[in-house]
Amino acid sequence: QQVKVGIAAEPYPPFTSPDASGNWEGWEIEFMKAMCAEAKLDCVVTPVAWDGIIPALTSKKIDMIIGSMSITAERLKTIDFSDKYYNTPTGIIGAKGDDIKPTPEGLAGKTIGVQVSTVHQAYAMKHFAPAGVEVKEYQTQDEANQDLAAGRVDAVQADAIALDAFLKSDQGKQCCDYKGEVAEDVDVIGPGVGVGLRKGETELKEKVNAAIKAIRENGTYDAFSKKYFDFDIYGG
Amino acid sequence: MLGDSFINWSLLSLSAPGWGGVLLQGFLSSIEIAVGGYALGLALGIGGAFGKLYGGPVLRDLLECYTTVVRAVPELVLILLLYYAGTDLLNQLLGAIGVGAVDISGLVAGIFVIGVVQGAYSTEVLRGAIKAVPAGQIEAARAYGMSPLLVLRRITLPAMLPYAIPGLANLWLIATKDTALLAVVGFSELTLVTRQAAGATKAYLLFFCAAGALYLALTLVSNVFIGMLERHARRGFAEQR
Amino acid sequence: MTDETTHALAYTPEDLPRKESFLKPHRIVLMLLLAALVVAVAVFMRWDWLPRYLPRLGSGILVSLAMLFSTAILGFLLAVPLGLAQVTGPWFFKAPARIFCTVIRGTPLLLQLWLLYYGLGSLFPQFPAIRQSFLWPYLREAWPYGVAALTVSFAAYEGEVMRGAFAGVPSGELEAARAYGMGRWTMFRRIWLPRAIHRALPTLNGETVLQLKSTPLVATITVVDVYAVISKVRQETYLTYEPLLLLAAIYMCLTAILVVAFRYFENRIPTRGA
Amino acid sequence: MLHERKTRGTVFHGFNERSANERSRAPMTDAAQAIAVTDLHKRFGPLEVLKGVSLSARQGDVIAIIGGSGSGKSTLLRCINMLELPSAGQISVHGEEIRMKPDGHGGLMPADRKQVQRIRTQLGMVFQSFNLWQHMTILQNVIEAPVHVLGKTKAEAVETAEALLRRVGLYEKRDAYPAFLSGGQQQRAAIARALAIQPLVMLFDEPTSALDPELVGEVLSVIGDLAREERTMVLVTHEMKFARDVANHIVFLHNGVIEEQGPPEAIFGAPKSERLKKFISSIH
Amino acid sequence: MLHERKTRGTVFHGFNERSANERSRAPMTDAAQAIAVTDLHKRFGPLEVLKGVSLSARQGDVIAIIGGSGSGKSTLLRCINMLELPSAGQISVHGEEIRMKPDGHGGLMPADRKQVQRIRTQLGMVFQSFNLWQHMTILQNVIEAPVHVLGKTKAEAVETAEALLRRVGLYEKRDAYPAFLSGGQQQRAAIARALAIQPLVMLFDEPTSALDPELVGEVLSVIGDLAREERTMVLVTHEMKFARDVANHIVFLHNGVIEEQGPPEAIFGAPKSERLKKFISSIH
Ligand SMILES: Nc1ncnc2c1ncn2[C@@H]1O[C@H](COP(=O)(O)OP(=O)(O)OP(=O)(O)O)[C@@H](O)[C@H]1O
Ligand SMILES: Nc1ncnc2c1ncn2[C@@H]1O[C@H](COP(=O)(O)OP(=O)(O)OP(=O)(O)O)[C@@H](O)[C@H]1O
Ligand SMILES: [Mg+2]
Ligand SMILES: [Mg+2]
Repeated sequence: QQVKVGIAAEPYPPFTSPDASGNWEGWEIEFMKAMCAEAKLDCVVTPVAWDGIIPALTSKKIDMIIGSMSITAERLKTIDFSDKYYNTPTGIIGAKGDDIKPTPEGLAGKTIGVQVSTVHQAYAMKHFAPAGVEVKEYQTQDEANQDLAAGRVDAVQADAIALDAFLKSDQGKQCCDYKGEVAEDVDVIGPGVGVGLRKGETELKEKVNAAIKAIRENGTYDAFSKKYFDFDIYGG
Repeated sequence: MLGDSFINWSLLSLSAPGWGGVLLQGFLSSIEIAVGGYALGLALGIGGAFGKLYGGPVLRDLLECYTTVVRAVPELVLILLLYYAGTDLLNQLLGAIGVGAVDISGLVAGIFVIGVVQGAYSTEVLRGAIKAVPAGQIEAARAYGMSPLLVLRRITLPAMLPYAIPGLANLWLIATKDTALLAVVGFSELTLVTRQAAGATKAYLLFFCAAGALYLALTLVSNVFIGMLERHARRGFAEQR
Repeated sequence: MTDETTHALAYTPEDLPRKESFLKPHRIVLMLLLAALVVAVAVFMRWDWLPRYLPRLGSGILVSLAMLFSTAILGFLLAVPLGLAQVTGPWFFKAPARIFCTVIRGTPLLLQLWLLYYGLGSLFPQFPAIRQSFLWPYLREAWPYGVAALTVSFAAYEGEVMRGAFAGVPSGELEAARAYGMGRWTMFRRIWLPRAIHRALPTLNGETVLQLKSTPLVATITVVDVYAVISKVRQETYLTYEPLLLLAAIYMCLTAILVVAFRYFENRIPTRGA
Repeated sequence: MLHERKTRGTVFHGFNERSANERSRAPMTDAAQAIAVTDLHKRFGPLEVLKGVSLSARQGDVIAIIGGSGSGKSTLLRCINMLELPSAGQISVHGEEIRMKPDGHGGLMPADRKQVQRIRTQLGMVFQSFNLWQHMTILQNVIEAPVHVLGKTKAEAVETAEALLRRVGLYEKRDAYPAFLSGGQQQRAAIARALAIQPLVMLFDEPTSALDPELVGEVLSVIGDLAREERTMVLVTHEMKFARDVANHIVFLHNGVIEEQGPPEAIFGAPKSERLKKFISSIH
Repeated sequence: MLHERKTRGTVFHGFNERSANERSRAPMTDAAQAIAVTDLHKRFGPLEVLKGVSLSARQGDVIAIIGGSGSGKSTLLRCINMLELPSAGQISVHGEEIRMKPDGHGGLMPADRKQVQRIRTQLGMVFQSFNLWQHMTILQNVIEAPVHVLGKTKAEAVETAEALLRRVGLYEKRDAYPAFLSGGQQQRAAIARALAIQPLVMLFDEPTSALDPELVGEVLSVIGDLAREERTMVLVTHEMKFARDVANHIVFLHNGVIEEQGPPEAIFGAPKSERLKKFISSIH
């Protein structure tokens, strides 16, 4: 059975990014391979525009989403999720030397960049926007980072790991640093990242859940995670 | 930093770590879609033009709606609409006929989307060209006993070519450039891979300029062929314009 | 692009239906069917989100229109010298103008837009001089890049039109101007330029509608136009079809308004025989 | 005949009354009757352009139709080969009547398209504006109908075509495209094209009125030659002197009715109707 | 004069020899000399179109230039107001010589643009193809040069313009755009436009040859009126009868030289040169 796995068509290191020969690589790609091997699914990577990834799933252009998509109540209204396969904190970065705190008060009067249709956007809209923070939305995480480097936003809120990857790049090293984690809000940020699935496809969902469980247990998960992270990405 | 983003030509080399190969791959799929979409559009356009000129009133009105919508709504919106809704509808339609939902690949979807948009444009171009054929030429053909089909094949189609070619040539150039809009739906054509490459290497200027050069080269090469074609089609018309 | 192609790409005043033509029987049936379709869409699809987004949609439309008019006007102002340079300029004006038009018309607008915003825009902050200058607050925004890209694109396409218009002014009319003792500047100001614009007017309709059709691209560089608002609706509601249908309807209305306005102006400035 | 002129359906049997004509003519038989039009009516919407015209031409006749602008001359000619569909009336060519049926809007339409197409190959129409096919060379224009309508072989058609082109003095131009020819040359090519289908009757609709005055002569001389060969022809023309020279019968159309007709000497020498008198004086 | 015709540089002093003319004329003074062209040559590349033409017109003269196609009539007229730059020769208008200097390619160019512009305002040119400015109404066309070249006030210009338009019978059409007028109306508007600069001399280049035959009359009658008012005019025309009626001097140009000239009666009644005889017979 062939399964088209939708990933965001934009670089999102270290989870998914294209290499110079056009292949996709990253932690999530390895996760997908391991999971699909375990579940005996014939998975094909299908890049899709991030902002249209849920419509792509519902209109059957793809069969599942492995795109660092957090499980949220809002999304659950439209699609289904497997169990979580990783969970990381949400952080904020800003220009070096800028006095920015990851709190509504610390950001007041500033502009913050987030990727659209992410929990970070939802979080920023809920907590920061009312405090007088201008929230600027980007199609891709990369663009948000780019505009931070270009000085067009003051801060970027995103997954701490994705931000870390940016801060380690040449550009990130020069311009910006980590300003800290935002306060917890499980309602918005959710319990973690899961595989997005169409509603009603319980058979597939069970296969995926079983596979995630299996690779967690047989050590495959930890084996490929070590290549990327020196901490436990699965979270608590 | 400035120097890097400008001068690091090795980023363009054809094999990894250079991104040249990926760029060319994207360029190829752009051309594939442009060719496919253009051909589909031409087929739709020929049908549409004849439907609009000689069809029944209902067909004419439906075609009018088609061309009106396409010409009044931005390509970007149409592409989104067709990419999500259109292929979905197509699938359901095929399902209803009993063929069963087919697996629409990105390439096919891209061709379909560009083709439907181009179809409306070429309908208008061809309709204008057919109307530009002097009525007397067709009347003369009828007066010598040609059947309608023969008139079409021997007179109308070849006589309209000189009028249609400039418009059709422009449509081809537009088709090549419209493929860039597929980047917005995440289709890996030249513009999207350019952006991926730029995002991965941060060499934005270099890659965007490289892609621009590729598009421009395609346009210029096309122009050469168009010029040859036009001269050939206009051989009987040289003095008139 | 020739006039005919522009016409094939953009809905223009000639396409407006005539009033009496609606009354044919098959049209009434078709219109009833259409009405039924609209009702079905309204009833069976989800539109509960609409009221929440209305204010944002309104401002999005305004942004789109502002983009359209500012870039069309600026682009036209640029197009005049571009066209003129190509017709009469010395080679050091002619060649750059030609190259400019060819390059802009030969590459996708989306690419130009991204090149300006992400490419050029990311260079600016590296110069402290720019960062400190009064321009910086504008360069930080997205819309100047959108305006620049759309203006340049309009100028290139309309520049070709103006080139044709300048070249196509009958030489006899210019000769008449000379014959009555006009100097070069008077002739340009009083005869050549207005006559060329007069000739270019009919094409302007189509080009403007095409420009409207290009504006949603600015949404990809974070300008919040109507397209961006609808994208947001799609992302927040996870609806596939409804927002896009509404968007298409909005653009059709905008086009219709433009076209009707143009027809009004066309009737006031006769361009027959132009 | 004169009394008939006042009725709407003017009938003309040219051969019955013509006697003073230089050309001797066999008594009428159906086969000799090249064209017969009976009580032809043609309406364009509210405008009745032909109000019952009857006309017949025997083999060898050269009939010139004259009349003021808008009198319906072109319409009459175009009805004969069904480029305009008549509203009422009959048309026969070479004794064969074109079958027509009501079109449901108060007019007629051909009952059998194939018949119309066949009959059209017996009528060689030459248009005012030449209407040469611009995308074909002169030779291609001339062989087009013989090859694709009459089904001749290309070699055969080329042979005939070249003979015809030689005859109209255009052999050297056979490979040129029409746009590169003068108006007079184009019209001569159009005549060759019409002759190529070996028509029973040639129809000319003001063949010289789109030409510059200098070029009129060359075309008229070609038509004059055809007339002298006793080729059956119906021609609409404004060239009165020419009509007088080549036609053996003149038909004066006015307001959709045949006002007067007869041999050229009678029409130009001794016009009876006031309108014809006025028309003739206005022309000179 | 006849002997001079054979030399390349034909000289014409119309006023010296004309005596049989109906119009009485004052003896020549410089001020009365409206136009003087001396030994004018014009080459287009290898083609020498004017081979030394001399011509002068006194105030009140109406000179008609006739000749075959390509004989250089238009070129001569266009050289007079420097729309074509002569290759050699002198031109003076109202006694003032247009200063020219070599252009470095074997031809001449104006030494002083301003002088040329000023002199042009003394010459009212009417073109074959009207050349009305299509983006202006008729009235705007007429006031354009007075306001923007002569610097009159708009009110003043409008007043004169309306009088002129009334005179050519176009007052009602003053707010129409040229494209909506018939050819004859357009040409009359063009005449009004030329008159509006109150020129010393009117120049007409085949003012009626782009018109349909029906429209020629209305334009000729306007020009005829001007001639009867003794307005100085130089006109190129193919309308021989008209030339004969209105001109007091006829110049026959052939192959870039003045073959023959004289009062209309002499030229049309008793042509001397073979070529003129042939030309006149070909026209009638
Ligand atoms: N297709 C048409 N639709 C409507 N009216 C038409 C059509 N064709 C011709 N008419 C009208 O029919 C009348 C006769 O036209 P027709 O062309 O037969 O005149 P004609 O005698 O050939 O005149 P001319 O000498 O100007 O060619 C005219 O009033 C014309 O306007
Ligand atoms: N701009 C030009 N360049 C080259 N040759 C020209 C130009 N203008 C005119 N000629 C040539 O000069 C010759 C005379 O032209 P001109 O227009 O003066 O003739 P004309 O007497 O006015 O003829 P017509 O009666 O046809 O108007 C012609 O052979 C023409 O081809
Ligand atoms: Mg006619
Ligand atoms: Mg001339």
